[in-house]
Amino acid sequence: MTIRIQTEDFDITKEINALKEDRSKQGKQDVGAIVTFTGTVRDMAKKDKASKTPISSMSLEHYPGMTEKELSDISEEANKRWPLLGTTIIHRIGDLSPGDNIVLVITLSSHRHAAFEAADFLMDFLKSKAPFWKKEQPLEGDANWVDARDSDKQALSRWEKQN
Amino acid sequence: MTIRIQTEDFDITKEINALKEDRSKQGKQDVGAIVTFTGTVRDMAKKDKASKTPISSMSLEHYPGMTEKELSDISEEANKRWPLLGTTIIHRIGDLSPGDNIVLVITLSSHRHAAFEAADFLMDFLKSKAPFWKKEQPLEGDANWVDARDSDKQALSRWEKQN
Amino acid sequence: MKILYFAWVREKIGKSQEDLDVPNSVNTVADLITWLESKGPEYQAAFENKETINSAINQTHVDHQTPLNNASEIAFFPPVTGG
Amino acid sequence: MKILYFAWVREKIGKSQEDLDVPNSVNTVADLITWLESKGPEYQAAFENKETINSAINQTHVDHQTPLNNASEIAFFPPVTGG
Repeated sequence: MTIRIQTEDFDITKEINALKEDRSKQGKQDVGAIVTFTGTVRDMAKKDKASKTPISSMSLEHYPGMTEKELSDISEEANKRWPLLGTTIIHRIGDLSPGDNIVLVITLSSHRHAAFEAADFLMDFLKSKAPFWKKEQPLEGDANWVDARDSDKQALSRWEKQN
Repeated sequence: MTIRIQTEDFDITKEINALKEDRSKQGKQDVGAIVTFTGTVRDMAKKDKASKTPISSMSLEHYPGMTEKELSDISEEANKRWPLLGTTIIHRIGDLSPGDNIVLVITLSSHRHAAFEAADFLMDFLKSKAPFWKKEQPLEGDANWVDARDSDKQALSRWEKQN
Repeated sequence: MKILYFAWVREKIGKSQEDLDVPNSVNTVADLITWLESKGPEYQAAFENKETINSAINQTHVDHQTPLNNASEIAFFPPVTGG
Repeated sequence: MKILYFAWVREKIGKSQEDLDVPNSVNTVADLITWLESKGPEYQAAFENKETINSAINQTHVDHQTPLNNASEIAFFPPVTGG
Protein backbone atom coordinates (compact mmCIF):
# COMPACT_ATOMS: atom_id res chain seq x y z
CA MET A 1 0.00 0.00 0.00
CA THR A 2 1.71 3.17 -1.25
CA ILE A 3 0.39 6.60 -0.26
CA ARG A 4 2.22 9.77 -1.21
CA ILE A 5 1.48 13.49 -1.16
CA GLN A 6 3.98 15.35 -3.31
CA THR A 7 4.56 18.49 -5.36
CA GLU A 8 6.46 16.69 -8.15
CA ASP A 9 4.86 14.77 -11.03
CA PHE A 10 4.56 10.97 -11.12
CA ASP A 11 5.24 8.38 -13.83
CA ILE A 12 2.44 5.83 -14.14
CA THR A 13 4.51 3.04 -15.71
CA LYS A 14 7.14 3.41 -12.96
CA GLU A 15 4.52 3.29 -10.22
CA ILE A 16 2.88 0.18 -11.72
CA ASN A 17 6.26 -1.54 -12.00
CA ALA A 18 7.04 -0.75 -8.35
CA LEU A 19 3.77 -2.43 -7.26
CA LYS A 20 4.37 -5.45 -9.50
CA GLU A 21 7.89 -5.76 -8.10
CA ASP A 22 6.61 -5.59 -4.50
CA ARG A 23 4.33 -8.49 -5.31
CA SER A 24 6.87 -10.60 -7.17
CA LYS A 25 9.36 -10.14 -4.30
CA GLN A 26 6.86 -12.12 -2.25
CA GLY A 27 7.36 -14.94 -4.74
CA LYS A 28 3.98 -14.30 -6.38
CA GLN A 29 3.28 -13.72 -10.07
CA ASP A 30 -0.48 -13.66 -9.53
CA VAL A 31 -1.32 -10.15 -10.79
CA GLY A 32 -3.56 -10.40 -13.85
CA ALA A 33 -5.27 -7.00 -13.85
CA ILE A 34 -3.98 -3.47 -13.28
CA VAL A 35 -6.28 -0.45 -13.31
CA THR A 36 -5.04 3.13 -13.06
CA PHE A 37 -6.97 6.35 -12.70
CA THR A 38 -5.25 9.66 -13.38
CA GLY A 39 -6.93 13.00 -12.74
CA THR A 40 -5.61 15.94 -14.76
CA VAL A 41 -6.14 19.73 -14.75
CA ARG A 42 -8.66 20.96 -17.34
CA ASP A 43 -8.27 24.42 -18.83
CA MET A 44 -11.86 25.50 -18.19
CA ALA A 45 -13.44 26.06 -14.79
CA LYS A 46 -17.08 26.24 -13.81
CA LYS A 47 -17.89 29.92 -13.43
CA ASP A 48 -21.46 29.38 -12.31
CA LYS A 49 -24.16 26.85 -13.09
CA ALA A 50 -24.42 27.90 -16.71
CA SER A 51 -21.00 29.05 -17.83
CA LYS A 52 -17.30 28.23 -17.82
CA THR A 53 -14.20 30.37 -17.77
CA PRO A 54 -10.64 29.56 -18.91
CA ILE A 55 -8.11 29.08 -16.14
CA SER A 56 -4.36 29.66 -16.21
CA SER A 57 -3.41 27.63 -13.14
CA MET A 58 -4.65 25.78 -10.08
CA SER A 59 -3.25 25.43 -6.60
CA LEU A 60 -3.89 22.57 -4.21
CA GLU A 61 -3.85 22.80 -0.42
CA HIS A 62 -4.23 19.90 2.01
CA TYR A 63 -4.32 19.02 5.71
CA PRO A 64 -0.96 17.33 6.41
CA GLY A 65 -1.40 14.33 8.68
CA MET A 66 -5.13 13.97 8.19
CA THR A 67 -4.70 13.48 4.43
CA GLU A 68 -2.38 10.50 4.89
CA LYS A 69 -4.68 9.06 7.57
CA GLU A 70 -7.78 9.37 5.35
CA LEU A 71 -6.05 7.89 2.30
CA SER A 72 -4.72 5.02 4.35
CA ASP A 73 -8.23 4.36 5.78
CA ILE A 74 -9.70 4.42 2.24
CA SER A 75 -7.06 1.96 1.01
CA GLU A 76 -7.64 -0.39 3.92
CA GLU A 77 -11.37 -0.34 3.26
CA ALA A 78 -10.78 -1.18 -0.44
CA ASN A 79 -8.51 -4.06 0.59
CA LYS A 80 -11.28 -5.40 2.82
CA ARG A 81 -13.85 -5.25 0.03
CA TRP A 82 -11.81 -6.65 -2.88
CA PRO A 83 -8.99 -9.20 -3.22
CA LEU A 84 -6.32 -6.62 -4.10
CA LEU A 85 -2.64 -7.41 -4.62
CA GLY A 86 -1.41 -3.82 -4.36
CA THR A 87 -2.70 -0.22 -4.27
CA THR A 88 -1.08 3.16 -4.84
CA ILE A 89 -2.52 6.59 -4.21
CA ILE A 90 -0.45 9.64 -5.13
CA HIS A 91 -1.87 13.16 -4.87
CA ARG A 92 -0.03 16.29 -5.91
CA ILE A 93 -0.19 19.59 -4.02
CA GLY A 94 1.00 23.11 -4.86
CA ASP A 95 0.71 24.92 -8.18
CA LEU A 96 -0.44 23.04 -11.29
CA SER A 97 -1.19 24.04 -14.90
CA PRO A 98 -3.82 22.78 -17.37
CA GLY A 99 -2.81 19.32 -18.60
CA ASP A 100 -0.85 18.51 -15.42
CA ASN A 101 -1.47 15.34 -13.44
CA ILE A 102 -3.26 15.81 -10.10
CA VAL A 103 -3.92 12.35 -8.70
CA LEU A 104 -3.04 8.73 -9.44
CA VAL A 105 -4.79 5.63 -8.14
CA ILE A 106 -3.54 2.14 -9.03
CA THR A 107 -5.13 -1.19 -8.12
CA LEU A 108 -3.69 -4.66 -8.76
CA SER A 109 -5.74 -7.83 -8.64
CA SER A 110 -5.89 -11.30 -10.18
CA HIS A 111 -9.07 -10.46 -12.10
CA ARG A 112 -10.26 -7.32 -13.77
CA HIS A 113 -13.59 -6.59 -12.08
CA ALA A 114 -12.02 -6.32 -8.62
CA ALA A 115 -9.35 -3.95 -9.96
CA PHE A 116 -11.91 -1.76 -11.79
CA GLU A 117 -14.34 -1.56 -8.89
CA ALA A 118 -11.66 -0.88 -6.29
CA ALA A 119 -10.12 1.97 -8.33
CA ASP A 120 -13.58 3.50 -8.88
CA PHE A 121 -14.30 3.16 -5.14
CA LEU A 122 -10.95 4.69 -4.11
CA MET A 123 -11.58 7.73 -6.32
CA ASP A 124 -15.14 8.23 -5.05
CA PHE A 125 -13.94 8.12 -1.44
CA LEU A 126 -10.89 10.27 -2.08
CA LYS A 127 -13.10 12.91 -3.74
CA SER A 128 -15.44 13.11 -0.74
CA LYS A 129 -13.20 12.38 2.25
CA ALA A 130 -9.57 13.31 1.62
CA PRO A 131 -8.85 16.87 2.84
CA PHE A 132 -7.65 18.59 -0.34
CA TRP A 133 -8.88 21.93 -1.66
CA LYS A 134 -8.45 23.36 -5.14
CA LYS A 135 -8.16 27.04 -5.98
CA GLU A 136 -8.43 28.02 -9.62
CA GLN A 137 -6.85 31.12 -11.16
CA PRO A 138 -8.93 32.34 -14.14
CA LEU A 139 -7.15 34.04 -17.02
CA GLU A 140 -8.85 37.23 -15.85
CA GLY A 141 -9.92 38.17 -12.34
CA ASP A 142 -9.43 36.72 -8.86
CA ALA A 143 -8.67 33.12 -7.94
CA ASN A 144 -11.65 31.06 -6.75
CA TRP A 145 -11.94 28.11 -4.42
CA VAL A 146 -13.58 25.25 -6.31
CA ASP A 147 -17.03 24.25 -5.07
CA ALA A 148 -17.68 20.66 -4.05
CA ARG A 149 -19.91 18.76 -6.49
CA ASP A 150 -23.18 17.15 -5.49
CA SER A 151 -22.41 14.38 -7.98
CA ASP A 152 -19.42 13.35 -5.86
CA LYS A 153 -21.63 12.86 -2.81
CA GLN A 154 -24.06 10.86 -4.90
CA ALA A 155 -21.20 8.74 -6.23
CA LEU A 156 -20.28 7.82 -2.66
CA SER A 157 -23.76 6.54 -1.90
CA ARG A 158 -23.32 3.83 -4.57
CA TRP A 159 -20.80 2.12 -2.26
CA GLU A 160 -22.59 2.75 1.00
CA LYS A 161 -25.65 0.89 -0.22
CA GLN A 162 -23.54 -2.22 -0.73
CA ASN A 163 -22.85 -2.61 2.98
CA MET B 1 -8.75 6.07 -31.63
CA THR B 2 -5.59 3.97 -31.52
CA ILE B 3 -5.74 0.21 -32.17
CA ARG B 4 -2.60 -1.90 -32.39
CA ILE B 5 -1.78 -5.61 -32.45
CA GLN B 6 1.90 -6.14 -31.76
CA THR B 7 4.47 -8.59 -30.43
CA GLU B 8 6.51 -5.95 -28.57
CA ASP B 9 5.69 -4.55 -25.13
CA PHE B 10 4.00 -1.18 -24.57
CA ASP B 11 4.71 1.73 -22.20
CA ILE B 12 1.55 2.98 -20.47
CA THR B 13 2.83 6.49 -19.70
CA LYS B 14 3.94 6.93 -23.32
CA GLU B 15 0.58 5.76 -24.67
CA ILE B 16 -1.32 8.11 -22.32
CA ASN B 17 0.87 11.02 -23.36
CA ALA B 18 0.26 10.27 -27.05
CA LEU B 19 -3.52 10.43 -26.48
CA LYS B 20 -3.26 13.65 -24.42
CA GLU B 21 -1.09 15.18 -27.16
CA ASP B 22 -3.60 14.19 -29.87
CA ARG B 23 -6.25 16.02 -27.90
CA SER B 24 -4.20 19.12 -27.10
CA LYS B 25 -3.21 19.40 -30.80
CA GLN B 26 -6.91 20.07 -31.39
CA GLY B 27 -6.53 23.08 -29.10
CA LYS B 28 -8.35 21.33 -26.26
CA GLN B 29 -7.11 20.84 -22.69
CA ASP B 30 -10.38 19.28 -21.59
CA VAL B 31 -9.15 15.86 -20.44
CA GLY B 32 -9.79 15.48 -16.71
CA ALA B 33 -9.87 11.69 -16.29
CA ILE B 34 -7.68 8.92 -17.67
CA VAL B 35 -8.36 5.26 -16.95
CA THR B 36 -6.06 2.43 -18.03
CA PHE B 37 -6.54 -1.30 -17.82
CA THR B 38 -3.55 -3.60 -18.25
CA GLY B 39 -3.90 -7.36 -18.41
CA THR B 40 -0.80 -9.36 -17.41
CA VAL B 41 0.23 -13.02 -17.54
CA ARG B 42 -0.21 -14.91 -14.24
CA ASP B 43 2.09 -17.79 -13.37
CA MET B 44 -0.71 -20.21 -12.52
CA ALA B 45 -3.23 -21.65 -14.97
CA LYS B 46 -6.55 -23.33 -14.32
CA LYS B 47 -5.95 -27.07 -14.66
CA ASP B 48 -9.56 -28.06 -14.12
CA LYS B 49 -12.44 -26.71 -12.03
CA ALA B 50 -10.69 -27.46 -8.75
CA SER B 51 -6.96 -27.06 -9.30
CA LYS B 52 -4.27 -24.87 -10.79
CA THR B 53 -0.91 -25.63 -12.33
CA PRO B 54 2.17 -23.39 -12.73
CA ILE B 55 2.88 -22.20 -16.27
CA SER B 56 6.18 -21.28 -17.86
CA SER B 57 4.86 -19.34 -20.85
CA MET B 58 1.83 -18.41 -22.90
CA SER B 59 1.34 -17.88 -26.62
CA LEU B 60 -1.30 -15.72 -28.23
CA GLU B 61 -2.81 -16.27 -31.68
CA HIS B 62 -5.30 -13.98 -33.42
CA TYR B 63 -7.29 -13.54 -36.62
CA PRO B 64 -5.51 -10.77 -38.54
CA GLY B 65 -8.01 -8.41 -40.15
CA MET B 66 -10.98 -9.48 -38.07
CA THR B 67 -9.21 -8.52 -34.82
CA GLU B 68 -8.66 -4.93 -35.97
CA LYS B 69 -12.26 -4.76 -37.24
CA GLU B 70 -13.72 -6.04 -33.96
CA LEU B 71 -11.57 -3.72 -31.83
CA SER B 72 -12.51 -0.78 -33.97
CA ASP B 73 -16.23 -1.67 -33.70
CA ILE B 74 -15.89 -1.98 -29.91
CA SER B 75 -14.17 1.43 -29.71
CA GLU B 76 -16.81 3.08 -31.86
CA GLU B 77 -19.56 1.66 -29.67
CA ALA B 78 -17.81 2.98 -26.53
CA ASN B 79 -17.52 6.41 -28.15
CA LYS B 80 -21.25 6.36 -28.85
CA ARG B 81 -22.12 5.47 -25.27
CA TRP B 82 -19.74 7.82 -23.39
CA PRO B 83 -18.28 11.29 -24.08
CA LEU B 84 -14.73 10.05 -24.64
CA LEU B 85 -11.80 12.25 -25.68
CA GLY B 86 -9.53 9.41 -26.78
CA THR B 87 -9.20 5.63 -26.62
CA THR B 88 -6.33 3.21 -27.12
CA ILE B 89 -6.44 -0.57 -27.38
CA ILE B 90 -3.16 -2.46 -27.72
CA HIS B 91 -3.07 -6.27 -27.66
CA ARG B 92 0.12 -8.32 -27.79
CA ILE B 93 0.47 -11.58 -29.72
CA GLY B 94 3.18 -14.27 -29.79
CA ASP B 95 5.06 -15.71 -26.83
CA LEU B 96 4.71 -14.17 -23.38
CA SER B 97 6.03 -15.02 -19.90
CA PRO B 98 4.45 -14.66 -16.44
CA GLY B 99 4.45 -10.98 -15.45
CA ASP B 100 4.38 -9.78 -19.07
CA ASN B 101 1.78 -7.31 -20.31
CA ILE B 102 -0.93 -8.76 -22.60
CA VAL B 103 -3.40 -5.98 -23.26
CA LEU B 104 -3.79 -2.24 -22.66
CA VAL B 105 -6.98 -0.20 -22.79
CA ILE B 106 -6.95 3.57 -22.20
CA THR B 107 -9.92 5.91 -22.04
CA LEU B 108 -9.83 9.71 -21.75
CA SER B 109 -12.79 11.80 -20.70
CA SER B 110 -13.59 15.06 -18.91
CA HIS B 111 -15.04 13.23 -15.92
CA ARG B 112 -14.08 10.01 -14.18
CA HIS B 113 -17.23 7.91 -14.35
CA ALA B 114 -17.33 7.95 -18.17
CA ALA B 115 -13.65 6.95 -18.33
CA PHE B 116 -14.10 4.12 -15.79
CA GLU B 117 -17.25 2.72 -17.37
CA ALA B 118 -15.91 2.89 -20.92
CA ALA B 119 -12.66 1.08 -20.01
CA ASP B 120 -14.65 -1.61 -18.17
CA PHE B 121 -16.98 -1.93 -21.19
CA LEU B 122 -14.09 -2.13 -23.69
CA MET B 123 -12.46 -4.95 -21.72
CA ASP B 124 -15.72 -6.91 -21.38
CA PHE B 125 -16.33 -6.67 -25.13
CA LEU B 126 -12.73 -7.39 -26.06
CA LYS B 127 -12.80 -10.52 -23.85
CA SER B 128 -15.92 -11.89 -25.55
CA LYS B 129 -15.64 -10.63 -29.14
CA ALA B 130 -12.04 -10.01 -30.21
CA PRO B 131 -10.59 -13.10 -31.94
CA PHE B 132 -7.58 -13.90 -29.75
CA TRP B 133 -6.72 -17.33 -28.33
CA LYS B 134 -4.32 -18.13 -25.53
CA LYS B 135 -2.32 -21.32 -25.21
CA GLU B 136 -0.58 -21.99 -21.91
CA GLN B 137 2.58 -24.06 -21.48
CA PRO B 138 2.61 -25.71 -18.02
CA LEU B 139 5.99 -26.32 -16.35
CA GLU B 140 5.32 -30.01 -16.95
CA GLY B 141 3.30 -31.61 -19.73
CA ASP B 142 1.67 -30.43 -22.94
CA ALA B 143 0.50 -26.91 -23.76
CA ASN B 144 -3.26 -26.29 -23.38
CA TRP B 145 -5.63 -23.92 -25.09
CA VAL B 146 -7.28 -21.74 -22.44
CA ASP B 147 -11.02 -22.31 -22.00
CA ALA B 148 -13.39 -19.37 -22.32
CA ARG B 149 -14.90 -18.27 -19.02
CA ASP B 150 -18.64 -18.17 -18.39
CA SER B 151 -18.03 -15.11 -16.21
CA ASP B 152 -16.90 -13.19 -19.29
CA LYS B 153 -20.19 -13.88 -21.07
CA GLN B 154 -22.07 -12.80 -17.96
CA ALA B 155 -19.98 -9.62 -17.78
CA LEU B 156 -21.11 -8.74 -21.30
CA SER B 157 -24.77 -9.00 -20.39
CA ARG B 158 -24.33 -6.10 -17.95
CA TRP B 159 -23.93 -3.77 -20.93
CA GLU B 160 -26.54 -5.34 -23.16
CA LYS B 161 -29.25 -4.67 -20.59
CA GLN B 162 -28.49 -0.96 -20.76
CA ASN B 163 -29.62 -0.68 -24.36
CA MET C 1 -14.30 -20.06 -50.84
CA LYS C 2 -11.45 -19.30 -48.42
CA ILE C 3 -11.86 -21.16 -45.14
CA LEU C 4 -9.75 -20.26 -42.10
CA TYR C 5 -9.19 -22.23 -38.88
CA PHE C 6 -7.79 -20.93 -35.60
CA ALA C 7 -6.45 -22.28 -32.29
CA TRP C 8 -7.41 -25.91 -31.58
CA VAL C 9 -9.72 -26.05 -34.62
CA ARG C 10 -6.64 -25.32 -36.73
CA GLU C 11 -4.58 -27.88 -34.85
CA LYS C 12 -7.18 -30.64 -35.19
CA ILE C 13 -7.71 -30.03 -38.92
CA GLY C 14 -3.97 -29.67 -39.40
CA LYS C 15 -4.03 -26.54 -41.53
CA SER C 16 -4.68 -22.84 -40.99
CA GLN C 17 -6.55 -22.19 -44.23
CA GLU C 18 -7.68 -23.72 -47.50
CA ASP C 19 -9.54 -22.74 -50.68
CA LEU C 20 -12.46 -25.05 -51.40
CA ASP C 21 -15.12 -25.27 -54.10
CA VAL C 22 -18.22 -25.71 -52.01
CA PRO C 23 -21.22 -27.45 -53.71
CA ASN C 24 -24.37 -25.42 -54.36
CA SER C 25 -26.34 -27.54 -51.88
CA VAL C 26 -24.34 -25.96 -49.03
CA ASN C 27 -26.47 -22.98 -47.96
CA THR C 28 -25.65 -22.17 -44.34
CA VAL C 29 -22.68 -22.28 -41.99
CA ALA C 30 -24.19 -25.45 -40.47
CA ASP C 31 -24.38 -27.02 -43.97
CA LEU C 32 -20.73 -26.16 -44.53
CA ILE C 33 -19.72 -27.84 -41.25
CA THR C 34 -21.62 -31.01 -42.24
CA TRP C 35 -19.97 -30.99 -45.67
CA LEU C 36 -16.49 -30.48 -44.13
CA GLU C 37 -17.09 -33.40 -41.75
CA SER C 38 -17.62 -35.64 -44.79
CA LYS C 39 -14.08 -34.84 -45.90
CA GLY C 40 -12.33 -36.85 -43.19
CA PRO C 41 -11.82 -37.73 -39.52
CA GLU C 42 -9.68 -34.64 -38.80
CA TYR C 43 -12.70 -32.46 -39.63
CA GLN C 44 -15.00 -34.72 -37.60
CA ALA C 45 -12.65 -34.31 -34.63
CA ALA C 46 -12.54 -30.52 -35.02
CA PHE C 47 -16.32 -30.18 -35.22
CA GLU C 48 -17.12 -32.86 -32.63
CA ASN C 49 -18.83 -30.32 -30.35
CA LYS C 50 -20.32 -28.07 -33.02
CA GLU C 51 -22.18 -25.87 -30.56
CA THR C 52 -18.85 -24.64 -29.10
CA ILE C 53 -17.38 -23.66 -32.48
CA ASN C 54 -17.66 -19.99 -33.37
CA SER C 55 -17.90 -18.85 -36.97
CA ALA C 56 -17.31 -15.62 -38.88
CA ILE C 57 -18.30 -14.68 -42.41
CA ASN C 58 -16.13 -12.01 -44.01
CA GLN C 59 -14.65 -11.31 -40.55
CA THR C 60 -17.98 -10.77 -38.77
CA HIS C 61 -19.30 -13.09 -36.05
CA VAL C 62 -22.29 -15.14 -37.30
CA ASP C 63 -24.29 -18.05 -35.92
CA HIS C 64 -24.51 -21.44 -37.63
CA GLN C 65 -27.92 -20.69 -39.18
CA THR C 66 -26.51 -17.82 -41.25
CA PRO C 67 -26.65 -18.30 -45.05
CA LEU C 68 -23.25 -18.22 -46.76
CA ASN C 69 -24.52 -16.21 -49.74
CA ASN C 70 -21.48 -15.05 -51.65
CA ALA C 71 -19.12 -15.12 -48.68
CA SER C 72 -15.51 -14.95 -49.80
CA GLU C 73 -14.03 -15.79 -46.40
CA ILE C 74 -15.38 -17.96 -43.62
CA ALA C 75 -13.57 -18.80 -40.38
CA PHE C 76 -14.06 -21.39 -37.63
CA PHE C 77 -12.56 -21.04 -34.15
CA PRO C 78 -13.10 -21.81 -30.45
CA PRO C 79 -14.62 -19.21 -28.10
CA VAL C 80 -12.16 -16.31 -27.86
CA THR C 81 -9.84 -16.03 -24.84
CA GLY C 82 -7.84 -12.83 -25.33
CA GLY C 83 -7.48 -9.87 -23.00
CA MET D 1 -6.53 23.49 22.07
CA LYS D 2 -4.95 23.72 18.64
CA ILE D 3 -7.40 24.97 16.02
CA LEU D 4 -6.62 24.68 12.30
CA TYR D 5 -8.29 26.43 9.35
CA PHE D 6 -8.04 25.47 5.67
CA ALA D 7 -8.89 26.92 2.26
CA TRP D 8 -11.39 29.81 2.36
CA VAL D 9 -12.04 29.32 6.09
CA ARG D 10 -8.33 30.02 6.61
CA GLU D 11 -8.45 33.04 4.28
CA LYS D 12 -11.50 34.56 5.96
CA ILE D 13 -10.11 34.13 9.49
CA GLY D 14 -6.70 35.32 8.31
CA LYS D 15 -4.63 32.59 9.95
CA SER D 16 -3.97 28.92 9.39
CA GLN D 17 -3.85 27.91 13.05
CA GLU D 18 -3.99 29.15 16.62
CA ASP D 19 -3.77 27.82 20.17
CA LEU D 20 -6.74 28.86 22.27
CA ASP D 21 -7.86 28.29 25.84
CA VAL D 22 -11.45 27.27 25.33
CA PRO D 23 -13.86 27.84 28.29
CA ASN D 24 -15.34 24.78 30.02
CA SER D 25 -18.83 25.75 28.84
CA VAL D 26 -17.80 24.82 25.27
CA ASN D 27 -18.82 21.17 24.94
CA THR D 28 -19.39 20.42 21.27
CA VAL D 29 -18.02 21.47 17.89
CA ALA D 30 -21.13 23.64 17.46
CA ASP D 31 -20.40 25.33 20.82
CA LEU D 32 -16.85 26.01 19.69
CA ILE D 33 -18.07 27.64 16.47
CA THR D 34 -20.44 29.89 18.47
CA TRP D 35 -17.63 30.82 20.85
CA LEU D 36 -15.25 31.58 17.96
CA GLU D 37 -17.88 33.80 16.33
CA SER D 38 -17.92 35.93 19.49
CA LYS D 39 -14.22 36.67 18.91
CA GLY D 40 -14.71 38.95 15.91
CA PRO D 41 -16.20 39.66 12.48
CA GLU D 42 -13.55 37.57 10.64
CA TYR D 43 -14.82 34.47 12.48
CA GLN D 44 -18.43 35.47 11.83
CA ALA D 45 -17.63 35.73 8.12
CA ALA D 46 -15.89 32.33 8.06
CA PHE D 47 -18.77 30.58 9.82
CA GLU D 48 -21.58 32.49 8.09
CA ASN D 49 -22.93 29.29 6.52
CA LYS D 50 -22.14 26.90 9.34
CA GLU D 51 -23.85 23.94 7.72
CA THR D 52 -21.30 24.00 4.89
CA ILE D 53 -18.27 23.97 7.20
CA ASN D 54 -16.69 20.55 7.79
CA SER D 55 -14.90 19.75 11.03
CA ALA D 56 -12.35 17.19 12.18
CA ILE D 57 -11.27 16.26 15.70
CA ASN D 58 -7.78 14.80 15.96
CA GLN D 59 -7.78 14.40 12.15
CA THR D 60 -11.05 12.48 11.94
CA HIS D 61 -14.19 13.85 10.25
CA VAL D 62 -16.89 14.67 12.84
CA ASP D 63 -20.26 16.42 12.73
CA HIS D 64 -21.03 19.59 14.68
CA GLN D 65 -22.84 17.72 17.45
CA THR D 66 -19.70 15.83 18.44
CA PRO D 67 -18.37 16.57 21.98
CA LEU D 68 -14.84 17.97 22.07
CA ASN D 69 -13.82 15.91 25.14
CA ASN D 70 -10.07 16.21 25.41
CA ALA D 71 -9.45 16.92 21.72
CA SER D 72 -5.96 18.26 21.19
CA GLU D 73 -6.53 19.31 17.56
CA ILE D 74 -9.67 20.52 15.84
CA ALA D 75 -9.90 21.69 12.23
CA PHE D 76 -12.47 23.64 10.21
CA PHE D 77 -12.61 23.57 6.42
CA PRO D 78 -14.93 23.75 3.39
CA PRO D 79 -16.14 20.54 1.68
CA VAL D 80 -13.11 18.83 0.14
CA THR D 81 -12.40 19.21 -3.58
CA GLY D 82 -9.32 17.10 -4.32
CA GLY D 83 -8.88 14.31 -6.85
